Amino acid sequence: MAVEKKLAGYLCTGCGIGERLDTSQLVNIATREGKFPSVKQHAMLCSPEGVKLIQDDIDAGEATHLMIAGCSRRSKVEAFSFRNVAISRANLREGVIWARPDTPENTETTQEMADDYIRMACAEVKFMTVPTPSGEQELNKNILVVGGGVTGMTAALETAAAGYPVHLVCDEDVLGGVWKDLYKRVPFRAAASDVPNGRDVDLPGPEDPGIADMIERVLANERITVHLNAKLSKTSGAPGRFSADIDRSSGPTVTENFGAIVQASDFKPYDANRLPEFGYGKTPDVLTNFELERLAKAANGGPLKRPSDGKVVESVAFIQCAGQRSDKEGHLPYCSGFCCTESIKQAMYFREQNPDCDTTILFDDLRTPGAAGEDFYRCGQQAMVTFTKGQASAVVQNGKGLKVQFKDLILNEDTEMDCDLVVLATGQVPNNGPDPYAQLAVDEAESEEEKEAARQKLAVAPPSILNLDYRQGTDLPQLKHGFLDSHFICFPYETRRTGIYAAGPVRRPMDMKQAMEDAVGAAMKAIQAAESAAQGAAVHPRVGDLSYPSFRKEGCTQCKRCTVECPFGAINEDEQRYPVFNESRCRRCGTCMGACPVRVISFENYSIDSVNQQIKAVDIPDEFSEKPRILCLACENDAYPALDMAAQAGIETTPFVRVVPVRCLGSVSLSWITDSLNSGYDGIVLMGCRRDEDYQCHFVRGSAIAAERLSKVGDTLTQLNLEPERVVVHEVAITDLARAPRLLNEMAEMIGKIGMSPFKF
Amino acid sequence: MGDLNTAMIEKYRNRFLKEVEANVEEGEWVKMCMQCGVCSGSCPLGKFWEHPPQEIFMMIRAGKRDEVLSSESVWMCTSCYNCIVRCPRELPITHIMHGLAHYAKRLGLVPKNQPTAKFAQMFWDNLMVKGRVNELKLGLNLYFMNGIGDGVKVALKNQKIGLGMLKSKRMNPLEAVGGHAVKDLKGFHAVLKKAQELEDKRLADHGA
Amino acid sequence: MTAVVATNETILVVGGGISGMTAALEAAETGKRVVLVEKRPYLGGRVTQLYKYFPKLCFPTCGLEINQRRAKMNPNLTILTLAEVTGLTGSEGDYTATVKLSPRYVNERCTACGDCGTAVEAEFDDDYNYGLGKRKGAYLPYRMAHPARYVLDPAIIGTPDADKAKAACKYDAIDLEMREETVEFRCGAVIWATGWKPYDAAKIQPYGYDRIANVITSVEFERLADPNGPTGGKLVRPSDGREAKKVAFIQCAGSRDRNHLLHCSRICCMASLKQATYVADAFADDAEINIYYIDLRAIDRFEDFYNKVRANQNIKFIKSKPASIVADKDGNPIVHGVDTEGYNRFAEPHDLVVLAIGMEPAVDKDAFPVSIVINREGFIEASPENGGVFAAGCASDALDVNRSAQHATGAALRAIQVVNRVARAEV
Amino acid sequence: MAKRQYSFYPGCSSQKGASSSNYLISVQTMCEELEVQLNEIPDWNCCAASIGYAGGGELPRLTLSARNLALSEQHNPGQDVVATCAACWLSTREAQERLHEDQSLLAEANTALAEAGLKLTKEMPIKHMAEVLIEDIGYAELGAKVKRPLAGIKIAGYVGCQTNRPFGIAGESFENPKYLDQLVETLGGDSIPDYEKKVQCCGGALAFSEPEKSQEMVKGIIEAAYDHGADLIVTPCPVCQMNVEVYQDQINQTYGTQFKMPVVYYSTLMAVAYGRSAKDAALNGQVIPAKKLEAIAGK
Repeated sequence: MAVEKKLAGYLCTGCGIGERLDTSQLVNIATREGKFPSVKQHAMLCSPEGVKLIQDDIDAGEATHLMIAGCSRRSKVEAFSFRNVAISRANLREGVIWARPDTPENTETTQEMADDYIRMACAEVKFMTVPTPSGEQELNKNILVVGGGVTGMTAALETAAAGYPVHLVCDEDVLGGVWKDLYKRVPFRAAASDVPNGRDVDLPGPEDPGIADMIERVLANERITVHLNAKLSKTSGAPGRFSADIDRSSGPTVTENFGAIVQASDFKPYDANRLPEFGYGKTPDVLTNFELERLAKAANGGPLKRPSDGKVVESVAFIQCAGQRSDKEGHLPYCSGFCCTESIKQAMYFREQNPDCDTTILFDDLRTPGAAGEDFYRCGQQAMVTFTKGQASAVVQNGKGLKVQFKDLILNEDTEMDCDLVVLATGQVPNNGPDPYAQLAVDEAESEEEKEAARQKLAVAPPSILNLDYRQGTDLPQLKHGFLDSHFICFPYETRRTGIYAAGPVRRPMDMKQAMEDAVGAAMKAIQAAESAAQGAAVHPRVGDLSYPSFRKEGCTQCKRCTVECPFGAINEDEQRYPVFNESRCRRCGTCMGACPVRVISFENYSIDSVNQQIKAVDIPDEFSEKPRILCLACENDAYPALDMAAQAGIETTPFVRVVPVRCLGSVSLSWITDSLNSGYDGIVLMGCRRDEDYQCHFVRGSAIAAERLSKVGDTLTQLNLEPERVVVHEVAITDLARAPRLLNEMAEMIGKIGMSPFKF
Repeated sequence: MGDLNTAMIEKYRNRFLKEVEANVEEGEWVKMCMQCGVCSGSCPLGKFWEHPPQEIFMMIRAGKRDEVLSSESVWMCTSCYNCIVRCPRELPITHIMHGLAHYAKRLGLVPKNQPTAKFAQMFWDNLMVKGRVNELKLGLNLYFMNGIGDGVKVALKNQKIGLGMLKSKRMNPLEAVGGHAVKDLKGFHAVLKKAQELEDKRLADHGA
Repeated sequence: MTAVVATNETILVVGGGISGMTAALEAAETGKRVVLVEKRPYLGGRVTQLYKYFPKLCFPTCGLEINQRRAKMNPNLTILTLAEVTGLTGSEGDYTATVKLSPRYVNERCTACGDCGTAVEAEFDDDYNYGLGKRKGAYLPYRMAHPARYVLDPAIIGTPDADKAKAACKYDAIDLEMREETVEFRCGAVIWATGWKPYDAAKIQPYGYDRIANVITSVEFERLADPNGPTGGKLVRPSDGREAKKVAFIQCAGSRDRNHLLHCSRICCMASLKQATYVADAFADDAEINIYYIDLRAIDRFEDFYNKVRANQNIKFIKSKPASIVADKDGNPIVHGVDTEGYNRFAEPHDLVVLAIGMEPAVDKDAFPVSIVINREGFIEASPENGGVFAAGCASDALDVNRSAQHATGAALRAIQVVNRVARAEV
Repeated sequence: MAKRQYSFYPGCSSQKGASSSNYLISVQTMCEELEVQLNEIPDWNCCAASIGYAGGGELPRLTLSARNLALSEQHNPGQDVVATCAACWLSTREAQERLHEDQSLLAEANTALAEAGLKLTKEMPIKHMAEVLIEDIGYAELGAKVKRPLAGIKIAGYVGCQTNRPFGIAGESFENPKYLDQLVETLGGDSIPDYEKKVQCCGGALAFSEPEKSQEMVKGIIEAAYDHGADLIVTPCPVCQMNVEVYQDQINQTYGTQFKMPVVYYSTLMAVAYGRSAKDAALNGQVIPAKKLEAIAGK
């Protein structure tokens, strides 16, 4: 919208700003240098009176671009969030007066700091426009759920219950998935409040799995369309406008549009053939926990018989962690989390129908967490299930029966036990498609060897589940051991493909109850993503952000850096290999902007210019002034708050630094670095989030990508005959209150040693 | 009672936990142990045990029948109740230990010359005579429980104690003859005889 | 007088910890009106008192910064602090909530400049630091507190300190006339996210928490480790300020115990693994760490972290529930017990003992405002009988932060289902 | 103030000429002063303590206590049962609990009791004398009776096991009971609240069968008392009193110590503090004389 820019400045003199700074000089700078027609001062700008002052100007059409000087952009957000105007905030409180000691000898440098922040804020806001939604989406309430198991069915039912239509795609001919063979399930509840804490009586025991009933409810629900024997052959688009081709063995492929997607493809049972030491495959009397469930279902409460000869089982051994919690080749390194309670339940099957049956569970750590879990452990003990802390080494044939060799860890002896049947508590293998970056590795490989290695990896990769028509691969990126994101403790549903949420054992191993709870959360996020897309608003972490990236086509060299580096695979390429941004897939981190070598990508309110102008606005004293200038580009999520709180804690920061918050270090354009060096900055400190495998970057790869780019900046410096140590990148956490300022102070000291930049005018 | 022992072996085969469950006082608690070891660490005589309670419970589950029943350990309990009040599963460990000891004795599996086993038996026999404990006789028996020779040594060793008790009128030589008793001795014996019969019957029912 | 605009399409969230915040934000960001009621003067609950999260060893304030920004920017969300739900009547789709608001004595004009804090003299035990430190009578609960407004301790009201505070404030933000008030408003669904409290360690008599200065709880240890905590992040022992290099962690302190809490509190194993790294990081090879456990419950993907910690030679794992702790003459707690793997007795002196304290649900099961299914341990069970009331996080079971946020996200949908039904009924 | 009445179970060791006869004497003195009337259960029998288990099976052992309770029910109806001996108290109270928890056991016990025309029906509170003092009477009243405060006497309160676990005194902890210390203070003496051996086991009945093991523990109990500068040890339990007092010579021989630590009953302390004679306080019953108490009693 091409409304005329009306610049308006507001200076708060409260919280000591008035006392510590020469405010009339600040006003002069804004008006003379910043060309702001007016700068209004107020003793308490965040007060209702102050806010009204600003709002009145806006309402009067006197202000479309606001420069608010006072406290940090993190403070008084509620007061200063005015609608439909562009706002920049000069951080004079946390950024200047709180960060500097109140002593005469510091007055001058402190004032200079404030002057510059005014200049920067004035410059920034001029290059901002008010973001408006692209109008690309309309509300599409359809939700696609992939996976017909308990997780998928739960996601479908819960989504429908909220009034949203669902398409449920199930690759089998019946619903129920991997848990449909359950005879009974582990109780969902702990003992009721009226159960006395006595001799462990009346504890909840194994209960009906409720899956048949769930299938009925799904089939009967008019908001749910079920596609059996179906697969996704192509999924394209973005939140609010996903398009999925659903291949069905019965009938033609149907194409449906969706607002968002839930992937609930559950898990595959671990292949016990990898456990010859336990005699699996050698005798039918060694079963997995999954196979035993079928046996029990078939017996349906009757005596459980030994597969080999039909003898009623009088003794059974359960081997926990079979092929799990082990670094052996072909074993699962993790704990599948559900097997302890599962084995207790199955041992109780035997006890229930034959009180004389010896049931022994060989475990290392018995993992039955929570209230229901611990109750169920005692329930199993009450049923006289024997728990032995032991490590099984082998299962061998012994006449008609079996012999389990194990080390009893309590009695500290190698021993053995005879039994009719052995059950291996095997684990869950997540049922996911190929890791997109395995695929990308092939395309991106620089050497032939690399390419080959990548091909090998891809060759063993499972078939795709989503078949995403994305530049960055067909499926959701994987985190570890084949499980999907999220890697964030606080944000469990974060995935790196916007609007596609993972639920259940595809995220981490879990039991049925957890999978069902997880499905509800994923459904919540899917609904939210569809609603946000309709507003043209970003989802986590920049929730509600209406800005989105656009590019100057004429300037674009089709280099593909943006499409390759986008941490969320949001950007596709059109037939001429120009980027297609799919803004509802975009998380607004700006990594594409930082990637672009020709600076053609920008957001309405965050661009190469909006930052570059701040950098240029800073007054650079001459070489002999002994007043170096340090530019700090700080991640707004962690480093910037850390600096704010350091100031709040009274920790001193060098007066020579000028801090510019960035959405993510990934958005940092190398041009900012070179331009600032050319314009005479003496040092540059970049502060981003942790980027290793335990990354803290809220945009997943942004910080890592930035570090990669900047690893090459050293060459640029040497070309300019500048010392490489003038530019440094640090990982800074939000808790680094003492460290963050120290890093800036150290840069100042270092400049003191190596001298000022020669590039001053 | 060796035959009872064989009967029990017959009946329960290697299912020692079940045998304990059915025949040992409070034995039904053994299965609830989660092997945390708090009892073993709490026992004042712990360091003298070959097998502390929690280990005994594991041995029971592991079917180590003879090792448990013929173990000195089950006779190490001082009844201090530390284990009971600390057990996170509230197992009556003191009573289970007593129960195991008693059961071992019934099956005739007590190790030779187990002093506590002997003393505990003496104590019972002593009180059974007159319904009240005759400390003097009990003491004397105790001294001589390992034969005259031993007994004299112990007696001499404890002479000073005896004198001290005598002087403080806390030991009465006359107890050797007569001594305290319940008046209705006949009734007392009848009651206890009956109780023993019922007890034997209960065990026989399990043993059969 | 506080007025709360709400209808039977509004969602009430009780408790502003990580679960309540998550539920409230997810619902609000889906376009629902939400009222969030928090007992403390600030949001974030117990996670604000944690130094790091397991297994990533990342910092709670990091996610909190984002959640607070979400909260600041969302017009659908009304936050009431120092507020407690005292009554709830009605049924699914049409509840009326009564909320008691305790006076903060500081109004919205507060800029958190800190002048009042400097002005007052009285000091109090800092409950944010579990009493390990002191705070002023006018205080910001902690540096990142949201709302970023000071609080006056009720104890200074009517004392000269209160007037000092008022006089010191340039912004007329201190209102000594504030009184407790009660507000009533409608809501269609309720999310109960009242979280948990640490079990009273003094009740675990054999461990002598009430007698031995150098026996502390895991939540207290978390404050010690925090650079912004009472010791500036130094791991020192309470009795004499000496560095705690040899530290014992005792698992199931109050959990899995019929004398205390029957349930397994789930988080304690992982918390101790995490806290073991605090000691290992602080003292490198001088660190000696013993973890006494019954079952090490590093469930599912946590196994990776368990392995990482186990690889450290200075961290030992002993399968034992220690019998007792006694202090020697120098105040060193000596842990007595038996290593059950092969039966080895020990009497191990330490500089400090940390009790991995159990999680007690904060749900008041005897006085819950509406009829609801609560289990023996005091957690709320999901049930149709609960109508439009849904538990989130540790009100439902002993959960870690990740599972709490996960569970709370689901709870938000359950609440949305109710208010959407209401909305559909009304169109 | 009305007399308090209790159905009294003295137990074997407190009989005339038995190992804790001095306990009974001092208790009687104490009760006179406190106007507590003890009605002895007529014809009571031994409880088998916690060492009868080898010979006596579950039912015979329980029946012993059942007989005492039945007699109490018959002759002292409606009266709380009180015992001075920890073992007597514990066995009797446990027996009652077990019999009423398991009705088949109760039935069998009654079948046995029927042989002597007895029957057990009621459940009565079964108290240790310490409970009577602290819960029924209370420190205030106990203190009010003090005529000769035990000034300047440092006393280690040794609670031991069975008065303390598994039942103990209401409101006290198993690990650190404070009532003996409070009682000492109430009587004007100096207590040792952080006496770390206050609940250490003395070996109980194993003092007879496993003397070495028992005496090693007793040594610790006395040593700690000396470390805290105790003049004497006070205890509520005959077994504790006996084990800790009478083996000191042997311990000295074994370990080369010079122990001569008097070990008295709380009732002895009280009798003295209430101004009664050494004889009434049964100070002559000490194997190791409590000189400081004799001094006060002699005034």
